[in-house]
Amino acid sequence: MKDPIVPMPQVAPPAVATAGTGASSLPVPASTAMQWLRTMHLVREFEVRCMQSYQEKKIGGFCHVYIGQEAVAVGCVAAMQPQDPIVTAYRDHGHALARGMSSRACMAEMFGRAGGCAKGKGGSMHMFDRPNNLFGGHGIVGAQTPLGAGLAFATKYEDEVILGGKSRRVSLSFLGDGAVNQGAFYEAQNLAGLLDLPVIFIIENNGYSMGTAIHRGTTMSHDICIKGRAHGLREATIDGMDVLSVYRDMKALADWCREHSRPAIVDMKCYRFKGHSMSDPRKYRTREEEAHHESNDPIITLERRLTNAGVLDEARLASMLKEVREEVRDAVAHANASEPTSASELYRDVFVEPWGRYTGSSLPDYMGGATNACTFRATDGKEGLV
Amino acid sequence: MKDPIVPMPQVAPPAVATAGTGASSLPVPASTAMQWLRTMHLVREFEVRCMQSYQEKKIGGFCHVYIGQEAVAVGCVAAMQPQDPIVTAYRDHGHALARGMSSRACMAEMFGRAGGCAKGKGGSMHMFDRPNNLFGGHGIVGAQTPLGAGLAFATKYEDEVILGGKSRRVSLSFLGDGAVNQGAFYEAQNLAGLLDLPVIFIIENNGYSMGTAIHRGTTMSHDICIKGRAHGLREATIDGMDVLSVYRDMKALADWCREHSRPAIVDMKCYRFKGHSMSDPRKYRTREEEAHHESNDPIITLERRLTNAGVLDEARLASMLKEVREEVRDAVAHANASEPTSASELYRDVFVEPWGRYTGSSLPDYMGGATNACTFRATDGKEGLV
Amino acid sequence: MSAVMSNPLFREPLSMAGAEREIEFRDAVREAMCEEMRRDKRVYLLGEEVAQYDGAYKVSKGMLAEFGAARVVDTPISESGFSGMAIGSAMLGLRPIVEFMSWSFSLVAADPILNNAPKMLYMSGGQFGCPIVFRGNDGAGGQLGSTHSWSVEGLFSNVPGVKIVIPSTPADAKGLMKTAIRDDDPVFFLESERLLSMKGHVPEGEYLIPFGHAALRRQGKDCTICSWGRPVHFCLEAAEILAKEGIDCEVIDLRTIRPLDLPTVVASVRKTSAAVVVDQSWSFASPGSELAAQIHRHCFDELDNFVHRVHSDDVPTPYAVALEQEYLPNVRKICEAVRSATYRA
Amino acid sequence: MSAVMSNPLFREPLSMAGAEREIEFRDAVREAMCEEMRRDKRVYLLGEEVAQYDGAYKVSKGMLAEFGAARVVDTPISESGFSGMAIGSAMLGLRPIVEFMSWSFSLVAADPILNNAPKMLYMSGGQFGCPIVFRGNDGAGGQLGSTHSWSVEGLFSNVPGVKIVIPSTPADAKGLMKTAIRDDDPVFFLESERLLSMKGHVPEGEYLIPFGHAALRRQGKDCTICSWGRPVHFCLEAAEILAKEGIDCEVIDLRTIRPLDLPTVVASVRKTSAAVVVDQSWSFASPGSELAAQIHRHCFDELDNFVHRVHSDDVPTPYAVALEQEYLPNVRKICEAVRSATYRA
Ligand SMILES: Cc1ncc(C[n+]2csc(CCOP(=O)(O)OP(=O)(O)O)c2C)c(N)n1
Ligand SMILES: Cc1ncc(C[n+]2csc(CCOP(=O)(O)OP(=O)(O)O)c2C)c(N)n1
Ligand SMILES: [Mg+2]
Ligand SMILES: [Mg+2]
Repeated sequence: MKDPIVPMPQVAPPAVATAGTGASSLPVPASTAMQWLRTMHLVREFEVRCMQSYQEKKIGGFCHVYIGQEAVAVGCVAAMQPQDPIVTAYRDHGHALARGMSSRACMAEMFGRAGGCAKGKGGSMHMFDRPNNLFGGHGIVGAQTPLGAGLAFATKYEDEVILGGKSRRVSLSFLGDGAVNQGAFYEAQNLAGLLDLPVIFIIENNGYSMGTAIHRGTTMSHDICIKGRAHGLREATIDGMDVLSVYRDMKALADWCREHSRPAIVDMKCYRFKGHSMSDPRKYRTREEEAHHESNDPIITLERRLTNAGVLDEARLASMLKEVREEVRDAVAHANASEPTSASELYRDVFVEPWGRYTGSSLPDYMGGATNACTFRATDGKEGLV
Repeated sequence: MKDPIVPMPQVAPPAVATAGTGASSLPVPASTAMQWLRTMHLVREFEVRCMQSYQEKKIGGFCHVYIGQEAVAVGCVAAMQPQDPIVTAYRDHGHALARGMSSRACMAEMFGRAGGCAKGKGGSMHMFDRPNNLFGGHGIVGAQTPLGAGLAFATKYEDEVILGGKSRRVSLSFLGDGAVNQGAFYEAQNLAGLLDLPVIFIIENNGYSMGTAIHRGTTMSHDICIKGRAHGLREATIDGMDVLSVYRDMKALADWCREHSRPAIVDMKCYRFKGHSMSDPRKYRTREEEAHHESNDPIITLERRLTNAGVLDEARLASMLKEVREEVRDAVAHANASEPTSASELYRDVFVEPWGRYTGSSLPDYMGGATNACTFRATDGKEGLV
Repeated sequence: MSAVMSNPLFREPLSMAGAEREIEFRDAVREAMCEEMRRDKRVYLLGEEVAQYDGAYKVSKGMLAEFGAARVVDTPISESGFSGMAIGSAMLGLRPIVEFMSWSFSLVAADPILNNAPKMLYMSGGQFGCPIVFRGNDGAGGQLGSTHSWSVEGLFSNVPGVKIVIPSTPADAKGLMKTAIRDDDPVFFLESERLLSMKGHVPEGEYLIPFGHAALRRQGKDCTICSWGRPVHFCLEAAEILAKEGIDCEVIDLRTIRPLDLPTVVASVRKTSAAVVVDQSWSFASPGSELAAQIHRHCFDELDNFVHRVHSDDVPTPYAVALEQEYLPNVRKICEAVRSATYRA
Repeated sequence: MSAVMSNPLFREPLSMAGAEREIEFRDAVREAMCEEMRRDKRVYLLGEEVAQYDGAYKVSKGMLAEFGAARVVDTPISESGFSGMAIGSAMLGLRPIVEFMSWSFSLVAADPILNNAPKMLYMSGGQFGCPIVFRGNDGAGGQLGSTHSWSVEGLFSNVPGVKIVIPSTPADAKGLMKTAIRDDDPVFFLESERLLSMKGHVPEGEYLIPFGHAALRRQGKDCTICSWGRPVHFCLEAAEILAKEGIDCEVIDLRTIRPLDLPTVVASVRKTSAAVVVDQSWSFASPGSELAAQIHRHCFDELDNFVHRVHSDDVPTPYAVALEQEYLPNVRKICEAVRSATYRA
């Protein structure tokens, strides 16, 4: 995204089918759009290899792939600035890759290897990436929504209280449509509304939580934004199957939230093409319904658009796909080659400092290490004991 | 309430000041309205004596009085049928008395005596009354709202699944305006909406949760019903300072919920005249604000109305007050005379049957009593072991 | 996994039709629920995906078809809400079975399940009981990572007013589940992760297993090993290995943690003079620490060594497969503990 | 209540200005928070009624005036939401102090405080820590009834990744709170119900008390009594009574439950050969059972009797005053336990 971003039109762009031709018909620089296409392909390819690796028992536990929803993570990340914090649920590979985590670190994490982003201790559902401001991957449905409010609280606090300036970052908290029914989400929205927190709750509304169609689990599912309206949040309903829409609408919304330091809710309409996790026979929906949505594949939509705009041709696509496949193959190879997480990691990262910062001892076992030294000590008024 | 109830007019009744005269100006039989007045006085007097007894250290723990909100409990209970279950929060003396708990049992509970409704084990915040279908008194803010949904689930289930008829009871779940911010409330509303539960969530909106004015703790506080609207609930905003309004509007709402087996939310506008609990200096509001609301005392409002209607006069009021004072004085005397809960109660009511129903042993200590008898036994197909 | 079932000392039910039948743990749980739902209309099942999806782990497979949507109720992902709702319905007289897809998700429902269900009877002075069963997958072992691997008995068994059942075999699962459903108090029924697919003899007829009665899984004279749930199988494996080394272990499966069958344990330790407690929850302030303290108390004069304990390591659950295996109580750790407890290390 | 403070063996801080000053426990907690908020802008306080109302128990009195509404933040009654929010802010680098009006209300926040805060560092492979303090009123004693009387250490201490602090004196409260705030890991700071108004010497100067270092409150040779929080005072009272009977007790105040200062306890028990653990949480699977099991383990050869334990009774907390007093650990129960442990019953 080195090219300057062309400002988004405030009106809805023409639908893909009727879009004009030529690079100028695109609402963003061609190279940016091409970058997005590549990332979407990367996520898709990555997830396909995850499914394979899961079958091969290289990946364990629960594994939820993002196929079909690529436009959401890619478009949302593109609409934000790198210093804007992001937190999401367990269906998190797409967000991690879109945010810039290396596919090697991501795949190695899933393989449970030392080279993983969390040294193999987190796994598929818990992708964390500090340099890229990704605050997890969280397995408990809805739990990430108060965390998202907290990230916004912290950026606002840092900007205003510590730096003495104006709040200038916006946090994203992704959640599924099923997570809407967790009480924590309402508490988070209410807090965000009261405390003027710049956070956007993005409901990745793929219509199902596991086997439960949204209307079976959520009241008012035809107007899901009312859940935010009830807390005074700004709202947007966005076509999550079109990365250009996602980018444009999210950018506008994020700009508003940044400007006003206020929260928002997004009903991001999308569809997951695969099952909930690796062991889902998808009996709760018809193959026709799936086919209908698959015909609206966000990757193909973007490809068509770029082709119409004269930016993409068969050769370029082929080379992009080759590159992506190469990258993911390398990620798998790297993951395979990476050392299994060593047993010495078992007791590491439990505490920053097991006995606190003021003893010098650092044993992992609560039974060892303490000496009953003099318990009161004067300090020099700075840090720690003298 | 022996007299047949005159159907409520569907339009708002004329305000008290402009009400006509004569018993026919009342929307309910005069004896009913007089009964309500008596109950409201009973609650008021009861609470005054609670405050005294608390000062005298006869009552311990937390004690939250209902003064100012009497019209809510009395009007709501009147609008319901005796078999309609009710559950509420910790500010529960009013609901208990309105529902028919004897003032003796209620006061003795607060004194922690054997004669209390829960043998002194529950205390002020936990008033339970099985014969009167009062399912508590609950201390954890918001926790009673899923319970209320559950009561409705159970009545509907009993009526439909077990008895094979039509759902015919409506449950009431009272909560404070502060409880609106607990996630459990949203989960309860969503469940009620999805499962068609006949439950009415009555927000006793007295404007404060402890020292927090509603707008400081709750978004959209000018339109609190939106919290229910977000879950497809029917809604009503009711003047909780006028028992006739409460009765009329609640009756209409309950009838609708009963008819349709659907949930509703009520913004019941009221005011608590005293502090949150016994130790509240009420610095968070002005004496002017309090005076303003006190001038709208629900008891005086009803008295004025009854006087205008020619139903009440000084003598009758005096004799009613005397009777009420006598009843509460008797309740206090009874509570004082009641045995302190005996130590033998400590281990009672922990379990219905500590070792389960299939051993015969019933020791309170998990260390005793078990014998390692034959562990599998055939049964006769009815109950228990043979 | 079949060590228990093939063990000659495993107590078979009294002669009963179909005793030879082998079914999975999940089928045993389902059979118990179905039998009870047939005999008592007040019993119903609710939870996430229990109806149309047949249960995330297929425990409730087919139950919607048999009992209909009024009695097999799908819920949204609202553990706090639907737990509280079920408790309210139990107060009014229904007998709900609440499925937590995993007990790891019960933390969001900690208030209703710990503050309401176990205290209602007491707070109401005996007026309102709470006949309810909460059940679901418990413990680690499936590489589910830190948030999805709780052994909640480590937390919840501190609380009076609940009964806690942790069966280790399909047969026990059925008999204990039936007892749980008929019990008038709240019961937490913990189905150990990785056991659901275990097969075993389960009698077809109706039987109930009382709470607070341990099962003797193996007789021995040198050391008493106490456990419950999945680790019982590791204990039996370890006992076989140790037998070859000349250490003869008695293995006791407690089956319920509350109530706890101390008399059986104490009688055994008085005989063996050595004890090892194997508990897959974290060590600190766990059922394992309780049992160790109780054994010390009641066998103070008989013990030749302190009670040894095997737990999951005192760290969050790691994802990586080898780490998780090392983290859990396992055969190696149990063997080491027994050798140390019997001074054969 | 002043038994500790007037006890000659209570270790005074090194010479320090204002050591003679007596302030309340709540003031000591506030002083620690204020000192830390002055030196570090990342530290902020949030919770119900902490700002405009000065705190439900006046612990944060005046802090809004000094630090302003951005750093002393009133919240709605949304424990799960604001705990999670604070955790999120800690991941980003702030250092929140979260007040639970009572720890009894933390059950609705069990998931964020147990599943997020203590595991974030581990799950993220060391990337995101969680420097946060949760604090509030803990335990029974004020006739608050079953739902408002939790000793949450009984539940929460099972979980790795948190530090648990339970001070018994104002001086400890200050020093430990400062350590807690500077700690880079999540700390649960439990202020025992009924102690907030207790007065004691609290040095004015800055000092920190390290975690995992018990305080010897009384020296003795016949029996070691271990406790923490409010019951420490009952232990000291009991020790005086027992001294008159010729039983000389050593009283150890653990101060932190995690980490647990076992070496101090073990050294003492090796000397006295008798031990009583006094813990106001319920007995089953409690810190008390852990400590008892550990003492048995480490002092197996030295103990003359099993470790005796005094807890709150294994029932929900009753409201009635006499019942609640009987329910709690109290002087009578402690005396009985010591007499039994030392064979003088
Ligand atoms: C509190 C909690 N309850 C249940 C689960 C099990 N669970 C994991 S994902 C899921 C469905 C969530 O659906 P949704 O929020 O729509 O996200 P999607 O899978 O569609 O991305 C469930 C029930 C959980 N992880 N946490
Ligand atoms: C979960 C929980 N958090 C905090 C409290 C402490 N508390 C008791 S009452 C109360 C205020 C509730 O206000 P509201 O719901 O408006 O009811 P009101 O007192 O006005 O009747 C608070 C914060 C509690 N009991 N439970
Ligand atoms: Mg979904
Ligand atoms: Mg209120």
